[in-house]
Amino acid sequence: MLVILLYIFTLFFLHFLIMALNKFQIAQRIAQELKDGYYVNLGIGIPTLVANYIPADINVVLQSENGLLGMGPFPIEGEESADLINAGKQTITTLPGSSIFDSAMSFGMIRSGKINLTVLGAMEVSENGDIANWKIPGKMVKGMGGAMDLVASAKNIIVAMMHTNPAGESKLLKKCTLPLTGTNCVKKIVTDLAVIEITKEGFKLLERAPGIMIEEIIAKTNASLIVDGIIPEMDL
Amino acid sequence: MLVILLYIFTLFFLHFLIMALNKFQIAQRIAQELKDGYYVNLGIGIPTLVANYIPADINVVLQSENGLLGMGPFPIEGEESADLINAGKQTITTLPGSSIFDSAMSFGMIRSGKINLTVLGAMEVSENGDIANWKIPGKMVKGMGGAMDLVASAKNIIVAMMHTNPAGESKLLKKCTLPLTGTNCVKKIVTDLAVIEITKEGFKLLERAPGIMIEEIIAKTNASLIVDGIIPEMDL
Amino acid sequence: MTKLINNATEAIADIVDGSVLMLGGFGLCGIPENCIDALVKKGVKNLTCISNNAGVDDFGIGLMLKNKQVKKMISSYVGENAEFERQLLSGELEVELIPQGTLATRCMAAGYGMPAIYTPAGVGTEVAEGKEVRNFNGKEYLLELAFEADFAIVKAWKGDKQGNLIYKDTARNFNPLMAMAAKITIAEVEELVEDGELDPNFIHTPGVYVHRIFEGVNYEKRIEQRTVTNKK
Amino acid sequence: MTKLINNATEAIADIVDGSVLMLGGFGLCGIPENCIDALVKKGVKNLTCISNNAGVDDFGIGLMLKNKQVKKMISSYVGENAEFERQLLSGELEVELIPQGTLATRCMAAGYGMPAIYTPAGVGTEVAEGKEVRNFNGKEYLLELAFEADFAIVKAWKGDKQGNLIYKDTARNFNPLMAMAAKITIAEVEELVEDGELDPNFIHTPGVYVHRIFEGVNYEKRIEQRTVTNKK
Repeated sequence: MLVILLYIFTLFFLHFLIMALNKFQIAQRIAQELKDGYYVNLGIGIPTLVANYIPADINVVLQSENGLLGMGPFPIEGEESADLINAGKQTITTLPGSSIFDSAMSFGMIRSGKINLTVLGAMEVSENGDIANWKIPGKMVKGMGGAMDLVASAKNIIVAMMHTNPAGESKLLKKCTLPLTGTNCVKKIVTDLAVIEITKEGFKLLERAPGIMIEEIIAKTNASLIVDGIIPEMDL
Repeated sequence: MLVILLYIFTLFFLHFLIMALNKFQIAQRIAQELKDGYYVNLGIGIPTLVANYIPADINVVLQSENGLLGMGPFPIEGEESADLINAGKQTITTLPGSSIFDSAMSFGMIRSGKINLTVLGAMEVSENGDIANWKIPGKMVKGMGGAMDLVASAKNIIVAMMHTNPAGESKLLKKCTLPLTGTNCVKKIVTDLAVIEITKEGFKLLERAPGIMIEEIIAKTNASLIVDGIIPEMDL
Repeated sequence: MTKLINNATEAIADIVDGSVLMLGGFGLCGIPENCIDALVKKGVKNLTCISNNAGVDDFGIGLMLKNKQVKKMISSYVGENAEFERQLLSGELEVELIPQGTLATRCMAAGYGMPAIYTPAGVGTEVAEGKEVRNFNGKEYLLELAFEADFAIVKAWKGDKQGNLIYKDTARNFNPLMAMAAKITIAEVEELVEDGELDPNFIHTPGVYVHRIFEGVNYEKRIEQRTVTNKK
Repeated sequence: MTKLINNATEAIADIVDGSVLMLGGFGLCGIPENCIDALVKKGVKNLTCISNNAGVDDFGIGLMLKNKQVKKMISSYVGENAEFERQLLSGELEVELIPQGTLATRCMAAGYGMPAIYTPAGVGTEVAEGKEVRNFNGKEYLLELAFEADFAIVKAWKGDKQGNLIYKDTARNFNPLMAMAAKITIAEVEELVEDGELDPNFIHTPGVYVHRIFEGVNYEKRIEQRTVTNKK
């Protein structure tokens, strides 16, 4: 009993020590980028969670690249259908005003820039906006799915990822080391530590996670970081 | 009264003198080229008439390039709809099993060779299968419509036309003089005088209209005509 | 943010002299009657119109021609129009004739984010002049570029507030292709329905492509060639 | 001439060793279960399969992989399959990974008689290696060729004797694209209806593209990721 209490206390204490965002908070911060009337494609992982934080006062339509506009929430137990899934192969629902189409039209609307925002995860992002998120040499490669199409065409691409990999190495680099998914395409990165914009001059720090020092962000970014004026904390 | 009788008699007499086919008979002869299961696109003019002679024992599906497979007959008076027309802008009907699609898919199925036979009219056809049917220099040009797409893609193209133009000049030539609609595409020509195949060696006479002499066909064809063995009369 | 607007006048308010328009329809079938009327009333000039046909003298795009609003027509077939012929022969009107399948596919290419397509239509003809000819598997094709248009004006049978559209019978024709292809897409519909009334499985134009939608009025839906039979 | 056949065994009778197949579906959604079972029973080998995914170990194309019938997979994503991974790492299986939109559009290109398309997907990546890169309006695109396949095997919700097909919800995915794209198209449907029962306005695949059709049996329609909510 005492051990458990001590454990809980330690977790609680750690929570204050480690002010970095968890994946839900990253999703929450990204949701602030949504605007009324946006059509949005959310990738698998953290990006999917963004759907839970869409402000109630705006209307956002989610696209699933397997052929659906107007993706609704998971179905009520017992109402799930094998014929209605999202690109992550999860059972979902439609909404009033949804539309269904084939994969060519789905990527057609992506390619022609009709999707206002794409949110996806990454293994590496470089300061010129290159992204690597599909292949690690030497490991089993599962495929790029729709990621290459999305990053090659979307007007606005936000990457949701941890600032460093499990080995503690920065995922923000001067140049990606892994095989690329797309080039010069990422516009913004939201990590557990910061919101960073990709400008012509490179990474530019926009916001810090609550309690995170600029020095830490600089230390964990393996490229130049433009820090211009006062950097506000994220408003979560 | 006597004048009228004389007139009718003259017409009757002329009928025997001029054994050439009328446009209905040309359509009738072309209908013999249809096979069970064929998807067919019929151009405006004589080709449209082919629909009236489809043998009862075969199933042929008519395509209208404005976006319909399974074109039915003209509607019963009072049931015509402005929303249901063929490529000649005539009111038509659908049939059980019809399908409607947009113009891109319509020409998609034409381009990918799914239409087994295209029948269209022509102003000139050359011995290598070139066709001219859309433009006369110096005259108002109305446009090629879907003809260039059809002749560039259809697997089997039959031209329905008079053997000579109103000035009595052959419409079958060594080389077309008018601007081309397509090249090396016509497979067969059915005229008021003959059925002619286009072979690698040029025009080859297959059949003559009832009572028409081979000499007349040769005389009215402004190119070499291969006449190989006995040339049967058309069986109408 | 709503796509729903009140009428054609509002829909075309920002169409200006020199705009490039796509207009749906085949002959007089499935044409955006309300918007054409509004364009005639507005009197914008020097328009480039991409449309399979050019209407007849007193209906469809013919009304805009009569009003001398059209600088250039890009079409596959432009018969049935005496005023058109007069303007063309007098040099007032420019015409670019394009094979019908090429016209349709250049719209689709724009909507699908493909900068160009290859088609065999027109190879060996004057349509090929100045164009890249390329051989694939022994057959020659022309490179044709995707259209770039400021506005697509389409007519649908039903639509909802999300901009989802369905078309009736062969009034579909070029409408869904043009709806995908322009910077701004205006849809006029015979019947505006609530979101959820259209089955998501049977939407012809997903709403993402449509920027403005309104329920049209007083559709004439003129028939160009009334052909009927007496047979029962 | 009828397109109607009795069952999957009949449908795939002329598929032989070395055939190039397209198989519809996204994940396990909308896959031609009956034909896959028949292919496994028939045991044809050295197949090239064009399909967005490769099934799971004990369902979908995974069954053909387990049976060592597949020489090459052409897909966009091939996770969720241990046997697949084993064969790939051991060199028994060849895999060509293609961006999903490119995969879809190369099918469409075949169905639309376009020999190739231009897409920006993969520019600057290893997908671009050996491919033509072309600049249109300041943006770079890859030239990607239309697929050539011997058979397309698709699964639809309903179909009629003319071969007209409709799909249900997101089980549509690649099915209508592949249905247009091969030399021979085989469609298995959950429900075969009489000609005239399907509204001509809402056909997803016109019958002209379909060569054989049959009503399938015993659909399992397995769900890969069952995600539900308790909220009402």
